[in-house]
Amino acid sequence: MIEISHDDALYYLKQMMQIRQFEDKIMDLLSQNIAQGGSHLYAGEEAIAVGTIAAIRPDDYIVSTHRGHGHSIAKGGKLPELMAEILGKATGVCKGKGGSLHLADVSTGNLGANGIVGGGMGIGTGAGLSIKMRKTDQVMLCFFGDGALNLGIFHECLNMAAVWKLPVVYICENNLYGMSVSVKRACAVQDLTKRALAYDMPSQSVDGMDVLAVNEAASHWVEYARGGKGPSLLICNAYRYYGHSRSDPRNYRTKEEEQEWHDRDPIKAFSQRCVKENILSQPEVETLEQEVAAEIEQAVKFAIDSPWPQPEELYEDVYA
Amino acid sequence: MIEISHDDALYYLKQMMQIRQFEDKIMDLLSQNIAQGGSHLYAGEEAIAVGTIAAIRPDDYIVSTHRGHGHSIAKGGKLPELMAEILGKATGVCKGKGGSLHLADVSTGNLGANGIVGGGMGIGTGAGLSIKMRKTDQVMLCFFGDGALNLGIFHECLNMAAVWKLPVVYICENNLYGMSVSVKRACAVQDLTKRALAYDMPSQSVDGMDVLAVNEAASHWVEYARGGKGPSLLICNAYRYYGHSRSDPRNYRTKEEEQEWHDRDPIKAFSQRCVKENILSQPEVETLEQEVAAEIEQAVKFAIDSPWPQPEELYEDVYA
Amino acid sequence: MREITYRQALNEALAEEMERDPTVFIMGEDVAIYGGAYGVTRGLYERFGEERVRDSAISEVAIVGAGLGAAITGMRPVTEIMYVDFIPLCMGQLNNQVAKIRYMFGGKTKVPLVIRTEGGAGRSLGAHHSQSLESWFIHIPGIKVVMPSVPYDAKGLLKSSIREDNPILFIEHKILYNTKGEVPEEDYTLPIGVADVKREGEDVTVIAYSQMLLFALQAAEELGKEGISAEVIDPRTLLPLDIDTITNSVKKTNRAIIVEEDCKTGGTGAEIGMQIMENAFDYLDSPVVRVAGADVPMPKSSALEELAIPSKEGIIEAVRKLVG
Amino acid sequence: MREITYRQALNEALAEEMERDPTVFIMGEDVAIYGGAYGVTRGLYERFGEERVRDSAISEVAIVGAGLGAAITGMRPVTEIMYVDFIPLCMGQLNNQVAKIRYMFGGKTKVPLVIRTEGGAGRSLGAHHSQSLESWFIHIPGIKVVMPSVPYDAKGLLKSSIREDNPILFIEHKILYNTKGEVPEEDYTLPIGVADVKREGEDVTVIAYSQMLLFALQAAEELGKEGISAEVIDPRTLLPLDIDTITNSVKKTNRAIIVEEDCKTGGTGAEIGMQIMENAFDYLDSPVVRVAGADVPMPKSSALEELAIPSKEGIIEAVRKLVG
Ligand SMILES: Cc1ncc(C[n+]2csc(CCOP(=O)(O)OP(=O)(O)O)c2C)c(N)n1
Ligand SMILES: Cc1ncc(C[n+]2csc(CCOP(=O)(O)OP(=O)(O)O)c2C)c(N)n1
Ligand SMILES: [Mg+2]
Ligand SMILES: [Mg+2]
Repeated sequence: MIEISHDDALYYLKQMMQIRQFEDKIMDLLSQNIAQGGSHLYAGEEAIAVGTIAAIRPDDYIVSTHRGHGHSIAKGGKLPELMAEILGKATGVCKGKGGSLHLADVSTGNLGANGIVGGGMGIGTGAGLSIKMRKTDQVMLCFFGDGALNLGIFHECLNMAAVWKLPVVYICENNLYGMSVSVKRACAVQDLTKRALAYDMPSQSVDGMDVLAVNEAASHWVEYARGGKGPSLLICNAYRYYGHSRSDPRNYRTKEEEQEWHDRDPIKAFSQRCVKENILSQPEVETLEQEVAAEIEQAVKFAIDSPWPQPEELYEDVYA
Repeated sequence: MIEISHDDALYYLKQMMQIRQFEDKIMDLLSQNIAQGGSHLYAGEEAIAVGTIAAIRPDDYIVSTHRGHGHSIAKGGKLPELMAEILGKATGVCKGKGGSLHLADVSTGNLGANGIVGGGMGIGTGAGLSIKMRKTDQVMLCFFGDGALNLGIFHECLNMAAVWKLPVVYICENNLYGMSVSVKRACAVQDLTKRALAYDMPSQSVDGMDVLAVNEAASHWVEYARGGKGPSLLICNAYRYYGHSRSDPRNYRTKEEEQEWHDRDPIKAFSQRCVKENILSQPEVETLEQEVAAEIEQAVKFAIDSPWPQPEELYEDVYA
Repeated sequence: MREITYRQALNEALAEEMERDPTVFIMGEDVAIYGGAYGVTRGLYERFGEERVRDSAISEVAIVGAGLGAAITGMRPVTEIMYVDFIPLCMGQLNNQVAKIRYMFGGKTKVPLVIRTEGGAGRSLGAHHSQSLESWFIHIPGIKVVMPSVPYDAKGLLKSSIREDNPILFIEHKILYNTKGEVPEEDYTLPIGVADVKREGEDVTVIAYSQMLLFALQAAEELGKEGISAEVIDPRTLLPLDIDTITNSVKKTNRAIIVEEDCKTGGTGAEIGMQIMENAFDYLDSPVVRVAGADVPMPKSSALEELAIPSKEGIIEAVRKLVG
Repeated sequence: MREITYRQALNEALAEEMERDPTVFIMGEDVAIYGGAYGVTRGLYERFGEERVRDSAISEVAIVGAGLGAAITGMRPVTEIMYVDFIPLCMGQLNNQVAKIRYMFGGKTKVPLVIRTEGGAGRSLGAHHSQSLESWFIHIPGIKVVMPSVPYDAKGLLKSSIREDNPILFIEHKILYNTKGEVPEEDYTLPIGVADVKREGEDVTVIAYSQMLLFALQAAEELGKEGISAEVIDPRTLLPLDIDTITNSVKKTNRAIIVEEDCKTGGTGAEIGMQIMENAFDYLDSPVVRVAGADVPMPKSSALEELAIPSKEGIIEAVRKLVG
């Protein structure tokens, strides 16, 4: 038995579908060369963004990663603006200057994706400090991958947050690999929660394919932070379906491993469960899927029809 | 009862006295403006350098810190050359180009002091990698302070060393403060051995005022590394007698705290113990003290009488 | 007017701005109880408390990174990196995040962040505590680089920097802290990006900033006695550079010398010299001259250190050669 | 002669040097199983094994730091930093340790360390994967900076770099990996610090390196049709810079244009231009011209990216204006 209202279930499912379809479409656009540059796809990890961000308020912050489409959508970004940004159009949420790697939307409390692994952890920590000094009860969700666990910035930031008891939930999206290098070969501990022991920080590991489990865990640590108890480290275990980039031969992992994770697909699992437990009906799920598809089509159309930035924009926005 | 031979006791005591007197002399020279620039003094922490370095062989490596006089002397550096270096003379071990902050002597396996906190940790880790790849059974002792525990480089290096099982003993000289900021206010854990949990690395904390305790612990981890079992983190707890620099008002610590540590002076404690247990005689200790004083006088004389580097040396040794 | 030190001038700027604006706070290593390695923040912890004057761990990356995060969420952090030599440790945050975030976000955020640091040689501290790295920073669009040489400028420019909505790298000089100069008691600010003609002259334009300005003025004084009239310009801000003031002077004197403490190759003098060539080529009687630091890591030995950076004598010699 | 890609040329250089010298090894992110983000190390892991081709964690500081430690204790590491944009994360190690250790030690060690990286724009990757930061690096005495533009140079210079006893920052360009050129089958090396006249000409000297060399050659080709004869020089090594070759050319053509992909202000062109002024002022008919990257973070949008760096057309226009 799962405890979730009809509306929440619909909301979670819709967001996960939006993310999945948004990205499938990007894959298309990349192959057609309508989208340029790289794009790190989030497919397989949707339950993490949706489950964690559902645990916070609109006025709370997040800071995202190089794999940031899911976070941006879950935090309330508008699909047309996000898609336009990915195509580098003037109507994009960052006016075409950021792109997939730098999707940011301060108006939704999204302090940005980041092309540098771990690059946003300082921003996340500083936003936590700012919240504390401004004496609001906001919370910051700071996302990063398992690969970022081995960067110096992780260490400096978690230490600072722990010493100053900042309201930050550090969320590690563990998809077993940093590009081609497995956690096994990159990280000296295999139980990633152990990293928190170095800061006397509480930590928990959760099934990142299960949106409800993620939400439950995130809610706990969000309230912990909001209550002034300090930071925490939440490890969400999931899998990246696509290769790291389009040219990735994925020879560092096996087809069997990929299949195992696909079998546990977060969207399929959640929708089947909701149907089975009569929270949603099968037709409802199907309608939702179609609605989302239409939304995505609209977003793509908006993006493609949008104008390119004007030449003079090159020099705008360097300084305030 | 302590188990130590007469010769070893004499050797330890002599090195500790050399370090103490060497530095007292530097303090003098600084006040007289014969020595220029800063100098971070090691007084109070002698048992760490002497105890750990006595646990390794001459062909083993060390990498030191901004507080490196003790390590250089214990690793077999020649006092006149070291003193000349501190005065910036051409006869210095680095030809006057390094000074106190960069005392290095590759011929003794001392890969250098460092003006950057944590700056030598990469060198230490890389020397460990080199040992492993060259398949020798050398060991690297990598020194750093409690302040360096919060730097990114600490994290990246310990992780790398743990993953690759490098023969490095990471030695944290915990003197309770990084400049004015106490471990309490800077570091999220107070039991510093916990930092090693993040790398599944063994760790131990030891009384850094007790040269024999330090030596015993260091010997254990050195053999562990030499035996191919990988890195370890050894925390040595001691106290810096002087201020961080000459202008330091030391208002971040109390006179009482200072007194408590002075009362446990590593040199006094060890010599008294040796005399009490009939390993050394009081006259022996006194003679040693005088011998060392004479050595230091000679080193100072050598340094003062030495020529300055010639102008053309400015441009030498930038490239090989 | 009263005279105070460069250190005091900076300290007053910080205190006044903290008083004026509750979102201003200080964060760095040893800035609170200790009052800063060079004493610039002395007394502020006692006055404003530990929330607003924060001692951090030795974590340069987190200091700058957290400064950025705080700056884009409603605060005005003044962070301190103890020596400019440690900025390389946080260049990732400075260059990739602090400088670029506004542009990458399509202009949808402001970054009111000050990073105070100090640099330069002269205390025989060796290669890790004596660098001048400003030429790296002028190559980072998105930040501004301020390097005051006298107490008056130091105070006025630090106050402006704290009020700026752009990231400022504010670089002091270890040798200047004890120098004195006139500073008014009243509140004032100075515009960022405006050079100052520190001495007027006819025969040659000498451009110098930070410690080098003092050397240049001393040199100009002596040259004056020989009948050589040097105009001495302090850019004060290196990015943006007030090239107009410099060019106007060169159009008058037809000769320019740049005095810079940093290593010559790839240094700030190259950019200034190149801009002079681009803007005043036809006025130049001879090539712009660089009197610059040696292309070596700073040696510890004072005997070598003094040869590694420009001296008053070196400037005089260069001017004589150029004018003669 | 056979033609191979820039990527293959680099790959061969690595393989041959690893074969020749057992102390050479490779360390970096995704260099082993994956074969490098841009495929330069493909096949080496299979051939030389995991001891000598080491995948590391994402730890740029440790990669460079450990490279240094290994280099001074008997190994010849070739480390890879995936993008030059990540070098800022390890600038502390590069600038403070790698470059200075030999000097600080009074010359008592050698540092046979290569840091391979790649940079530049052209793939619409945005501000964190498109930078050109070479001007910072030429300001670091103690390292050498190599930036080859064609496969022949890439192979010969990488082999020399691996045999050098000084630290080398070897910067490739993402757009060049698939370009082809003649490369002999036999073992050869090229001297570091020697420029190459890629095309002879009379009317103007165009200095360009890395991707910009290709643009400059294309521009020269078109200009040739209009009767403008451009001499195109590739410095290949930016530090040390072979200024003599450049100066000799300028003495002949009396005009110089520098094409650089990096941001103009504080860029490499400033140093080259300044050195031309210092060495050939009397030969210059007009100021040295910089055709340079815009002073902005690299925008993602391809519509803006192509405006942010020099183009063939931009070079042609600048030459016409200068010569006309
Ligand atoms: C500092 C830095 N190093 C390397 C890279 C190149 N890179 C981009 S994504 C990536 C893997 C990141 O792994 P992880 O943190 O686990 O995130 P994931 O991609 O698995 O979501 C790497 C190495 C980078 N962008 N930044
Ligand atoms: C990266 C860096 N940050 C700051 C400094 C300035 N600094 C020099 S020593 C020191 C304190 C170091 O503390 P710790 O590591 O505990 O060593 P201790 O001085 O106590 O021996 C500081 C902050 C530095 N040299 N390098
Ligand atoms: Mg991952
Ligand atoms: Mg300490």
